[in-house]
Amino acid sequence: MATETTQKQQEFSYIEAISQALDEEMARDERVFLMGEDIGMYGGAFKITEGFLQKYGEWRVLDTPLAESGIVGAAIGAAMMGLRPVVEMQFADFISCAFDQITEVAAKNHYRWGAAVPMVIRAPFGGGIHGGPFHSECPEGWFFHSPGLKLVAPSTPYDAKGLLKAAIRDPNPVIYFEHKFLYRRIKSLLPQEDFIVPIGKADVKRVGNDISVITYGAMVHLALEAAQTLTNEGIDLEVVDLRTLIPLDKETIYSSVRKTSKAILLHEDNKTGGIGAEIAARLAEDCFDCLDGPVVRIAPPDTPVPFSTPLEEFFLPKTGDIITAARKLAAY
Amino acid sequence: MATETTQKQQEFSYIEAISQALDEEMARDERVFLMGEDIGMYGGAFKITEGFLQKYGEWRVLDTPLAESGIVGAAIGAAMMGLRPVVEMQFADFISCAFDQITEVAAKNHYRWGAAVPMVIRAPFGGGIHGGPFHSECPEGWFFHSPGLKLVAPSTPYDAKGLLKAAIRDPNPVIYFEHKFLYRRIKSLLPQEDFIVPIGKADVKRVGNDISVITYGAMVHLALEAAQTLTNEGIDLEVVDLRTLIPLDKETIYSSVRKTSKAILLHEDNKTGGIGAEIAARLAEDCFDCLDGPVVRIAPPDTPVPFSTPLEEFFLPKTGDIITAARKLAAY
Amino acid sequence: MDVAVIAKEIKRDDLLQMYYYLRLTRALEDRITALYRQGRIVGGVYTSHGMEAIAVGYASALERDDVIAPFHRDMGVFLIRGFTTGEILAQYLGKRTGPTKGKDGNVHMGDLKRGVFGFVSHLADNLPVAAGAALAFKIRGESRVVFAGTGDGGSSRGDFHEAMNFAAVRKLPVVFFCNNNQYAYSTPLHLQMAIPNVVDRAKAYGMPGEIVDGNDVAAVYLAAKRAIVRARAGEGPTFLEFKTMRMHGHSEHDPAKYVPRELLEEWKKKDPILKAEQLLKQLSYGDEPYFQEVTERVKGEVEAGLEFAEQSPLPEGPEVLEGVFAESAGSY
Amino acid sequence: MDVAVIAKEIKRDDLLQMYYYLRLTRALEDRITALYRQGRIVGGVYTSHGMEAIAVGYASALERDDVIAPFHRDMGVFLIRGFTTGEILAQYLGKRTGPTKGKDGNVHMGDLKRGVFGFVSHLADNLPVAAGAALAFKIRGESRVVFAGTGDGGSSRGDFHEAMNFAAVRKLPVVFFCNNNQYAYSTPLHLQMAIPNVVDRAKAYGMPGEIVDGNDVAAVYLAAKRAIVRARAGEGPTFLEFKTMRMHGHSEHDPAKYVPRELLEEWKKKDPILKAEQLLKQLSYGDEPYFQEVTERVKGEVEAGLEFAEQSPLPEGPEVLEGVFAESAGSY
Ligand SMILES: Cc1ncc(C[n+]2csc(CCOP(=O)(O)OP(=O)(O)O)c2C)c(N)n1
Ligand SMILES: Cc1ncc(C[n+]2csc(CCOP(=O)(O)OP(=O)(O)O)c2C)c(N)n1
Ligand SMILES: [Mg+2]
Ligand SMILES: [Mg+2]
Repeated sequence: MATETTQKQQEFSYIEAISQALDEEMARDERVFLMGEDIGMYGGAFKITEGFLQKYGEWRVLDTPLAESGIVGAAIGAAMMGLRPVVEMQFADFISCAFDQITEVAAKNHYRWGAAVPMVIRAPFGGGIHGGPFHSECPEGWFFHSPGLKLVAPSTPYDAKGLLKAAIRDPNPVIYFEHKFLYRRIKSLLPQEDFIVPIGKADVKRVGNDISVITYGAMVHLALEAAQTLTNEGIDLEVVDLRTLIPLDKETIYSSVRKTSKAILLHEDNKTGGIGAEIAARLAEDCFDCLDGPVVRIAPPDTPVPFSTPLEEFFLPKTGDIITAARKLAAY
Repeated sequence: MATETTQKQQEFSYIEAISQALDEEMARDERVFLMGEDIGMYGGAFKITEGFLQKYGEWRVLDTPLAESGIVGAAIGAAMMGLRPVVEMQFADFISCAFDQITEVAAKNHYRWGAAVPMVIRAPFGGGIHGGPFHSECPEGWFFHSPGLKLVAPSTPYDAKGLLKAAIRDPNPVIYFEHKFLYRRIKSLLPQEDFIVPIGKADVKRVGNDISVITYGAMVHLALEAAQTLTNEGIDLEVVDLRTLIPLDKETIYSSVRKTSKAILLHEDNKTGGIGAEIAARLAEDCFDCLDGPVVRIAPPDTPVPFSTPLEEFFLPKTGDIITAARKLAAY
Repeated sequence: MDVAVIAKEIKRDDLLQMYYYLRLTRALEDRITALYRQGRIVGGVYTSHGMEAIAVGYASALERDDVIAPFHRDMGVFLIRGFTTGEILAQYLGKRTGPTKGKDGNVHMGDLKRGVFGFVSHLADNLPVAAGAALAFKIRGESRVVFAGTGDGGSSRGDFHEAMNFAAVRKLPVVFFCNNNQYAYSTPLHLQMAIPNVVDRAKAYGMPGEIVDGNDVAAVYLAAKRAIVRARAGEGPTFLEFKTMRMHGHSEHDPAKYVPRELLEEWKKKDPILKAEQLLKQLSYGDEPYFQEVTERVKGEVEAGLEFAEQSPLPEGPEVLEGVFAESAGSY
Repeated sequence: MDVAVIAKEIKRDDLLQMYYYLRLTRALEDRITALYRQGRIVGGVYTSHGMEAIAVGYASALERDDVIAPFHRDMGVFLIRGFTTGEILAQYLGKRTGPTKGKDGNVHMGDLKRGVFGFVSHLADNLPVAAGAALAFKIRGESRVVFAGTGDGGSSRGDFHEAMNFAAVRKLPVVFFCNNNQYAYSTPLHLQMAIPNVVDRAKAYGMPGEIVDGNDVAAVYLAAKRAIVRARAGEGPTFLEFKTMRMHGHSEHDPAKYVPRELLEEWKKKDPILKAEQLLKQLSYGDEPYFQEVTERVKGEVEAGLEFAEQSPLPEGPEVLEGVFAESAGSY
């Protein structure tokens, strides 16, 4: 009974991991501060910063006007002067309003005139919550194309905490894609001591020999589920969790595919122009000889995220899709 | 002498082709009108609409305030009511300011609630003109990811004219990427009668047997140059000009690669997240068996477009890059 | 409002009809809230509870061929424009018979035939779009008007600025309004702006502005009429600030503990339905039995609508793929 | 301006130094223009010809640890902040010794150590960034101030609105200015805004505003001082409209035929250097021989700078790849 309690105390949800990372980084480094809509008094639309205003005061937890471009721009300015802003998008979808500041100012300042922009944008993304076309987007594909940005997308509480800390400590602009669907759905033990998950390192979430499923975010859990089912059929999936989308961890990806010779690229982002395309291209370029079959992409169709339940279910990748694709590929 | 004059009269530059398309469509259809910065009195930064204000009046050629988001938004509204707006970005780079309107409103309105948005955004893009990081961008990669948009990028006066007409007549939002470097550098004969180049159709600009170079925009001419040089070595390039980036003409691409078994994807857009990635992925997926070698991408490195001449020269793909890659691939 | 003025300026039938729509809005939204609490609604619910007079007032002041870009608390608009309670409830249940066929949810309904633009979550995005619709009317020489709204929160966004400015420069026939309900989600006015009234923003555009009691349907109607007359006369846009109070949480999941109880008490006394009944009594247009009768009638309409909605089919998965691109575009 | 006031409020040495910087700016930019006409400049050239008093006046009013986000006609800022004529000309020649090492061109120079933000072409983008720098000062309790500019054209952009509003809400120590030079490229004021003065926009934010003779360096200096004192005292932002006239084309390739000759004639009489000389004479701080001496002196500095720039190396191709990401971030 006593040990159970102790263990329970160390088990945290994905959303708690994010709160902890923010709290610990703010306590550790007084340059870290937060900006966003409704993050102060209200504690954020998802309650990630509940209690932060009371703890850190209104100049480190800023409730802002409804103006994403202005907020991100202000974060850039504060970052250049030496602070470490963390901006919350209420939903990742609204990042489109700040697109210009992110791609033209934040991404290019260091390259153009040597000004580092150490800031983080937290973007709660992804579907499965009946959010419809404006509250379910996976906008990461918009940002592959802007050199100077780093993009991360954790799938577990451990990675969520470690990557957010790493992002806050990074001297570059980092977009942190946190998957809303995972917030309260997964839990895991977190170390008590300070730790980071380095940006740019993928993680093999399941070792396997037959097919590499390369994925990130909520889809990691689908891949693990599919792997479970497929063991009975003797198909052994390796699940590579990218964790960082830019810069890509080519080594981990290539060494997995060199071993398995087969790759499934799985994401919740629209198929065309998703990170799956980039990885397929790199495999076809750098790892062509190690491929023993087509590179299969599993991703939603090229449509906005629909609202109604049967539509969203059809839209989102399913465990069954992975199983079917893996069977076909195994037989190739 | 007489025939020469007649011929000369029918030869037009890329930029003239664009002007003609606008002029003819405005004359043909009174719903067509133009909006943009300095397009009226001044005739546009590149003088594409010189004389249009006098000809069509200030309500069909609108000099707007400096506000890309507002202008694109207004075009969306006018388009929904039944007009056919054509918006000029002064440089494609500034389209980042209108990103939200394009991706969230224009792209999604028809899917969400059935409202067609028949509009065109003209985006003068690309480098080679010493424009630096803010006047040389290839932003097409930002838009692959927004279902509901069509993207076209002509490489010749013929395609420039025909695609712009097709874009204006299309019931959907179309981003028309016109390459600034080509404006006054290439000429060709144009038919006197009305014609369009259909959206969604690639064009084989040179038939060849050994390697497919799949490209668009200014790079088409580089590929043709390289092909010329390589004939002497017995390497026969096929040059596929995509013309339309979304929706992709898979048939033409696949049938070329089925023939040659080898593909080079060439673009001026940054390598990561460029359309080359998407095509490589589709080849690896749908055409895996027909590939006899790695899919090679030739594209600038993942940096902003640098300003100084030696830097920009290093940055941009060169004929030599294609030749080197083709030799290697031919020997594979 | 002076009762004598109202008696003179507004027809009896019009007032009675507005009362009916106030009641219908209230009944419909209360029903939706109840369904939400029962877990029967797909997605979130944002209501106009306590603010019904705004949409009912301005939509009643418009002619049938005028166009509306409603804000997200403008349920009355849909009812007045002929969206049936059945259609609307079908939308909230994600049914195929809703105006978006399940593609989008809740108040994101639109229909060009009925002159209502689908709401875009990204606040203020539809303001430039509204200006563009007005531009179409101006270009075509039609005497139609556009009515477009934002909240106090949305007025902080750049698109608000760009839309207002463009409309003023071109003297477009558009009326902009702001429902100033004291909060943007949890954010009070003083954290959003350093001005006492949102209407102060009109001066920055050379646009006349007016403060209106947003809980008084007659006042809203008459102010809207004045602005509409002005717009129709070619004198350009007007900005109306409707003072009101959000009486529920931001959405129905939000208990809104951040709103002082006293403020709610105070505003409860100014309930728009109460106010309308007082007015009707003063004018002897209506009495308690009449109010009772209307209340019963609308209840019936809501229940009939619910029956329709519940019996309606859900969309089927593959419908996801329909409608990304338009096949044709109409004129409206 | 009243000479007695100036004598009292501005030190003799400060005025003489401002005169020197006016002359240096003029000489430097005239040289750049001449080089441009000889085809020796890489890229376009935008000058402050006839508007030099703005940058010289406000930059002289700031303390060394204040920060500037200059507009694109603020050459004086760089000179006052210690950018040598050699560095600046190296920038214009695309040399490695320019502040951006050839990565960016012309006036797009910046250096955090010298408290100058690199200009972003996308007009108004640096306004939220400036607000953010001021936020950093406020958070850290420093008494530093930010000065940030736009043109009449840039004031139409949404980022202008979001920056001004945010700065006002949080009473940030930032001074915003607009160089109202009557045109945005070819677009006259009446097509940009429906207000007589850009300063009318300040009221929308609850921000004090002032109209200043932008060609009178003493007036600019004193107005800037007042706003700076206010900002330093924690009273929040001010908006300054500097009335002036663009005396050259938008950039040096633009003959600006759209500007009425008479307007230019009229403003020529108000040339800021002429005005400054009149003032210095009235105050008996300077006479013709002195002016001649300064003119000669700055000419020498420009020529020395040109020699440095011409002897400087161009960057080498592979330097393209450097600097996309920062290795560390400093505090400024
Ligand atoms: C651009 C954008 N950012 C954030 C949001 C999330 N959001 C939805 S409603 C809302 C508050 C809106 O306040 P207001 O404009 O005052 O309208 P109200 O709900 O009070 O009527 C917020 C922050 C959004 N919809 N759009
Ligand atoms: C967002 C954006 N759109 C378009 C341009 C192209 N452009 C460069 S300067 C300019 C006019 C600027 O006018 P103004 O702000 O008045 O400044 P001025 O040049 O007159 O000093 C334009 C349209 C730009 N730089 N940024
Ligand atoms: Mg509100
Ligand atoms: Mg100007």
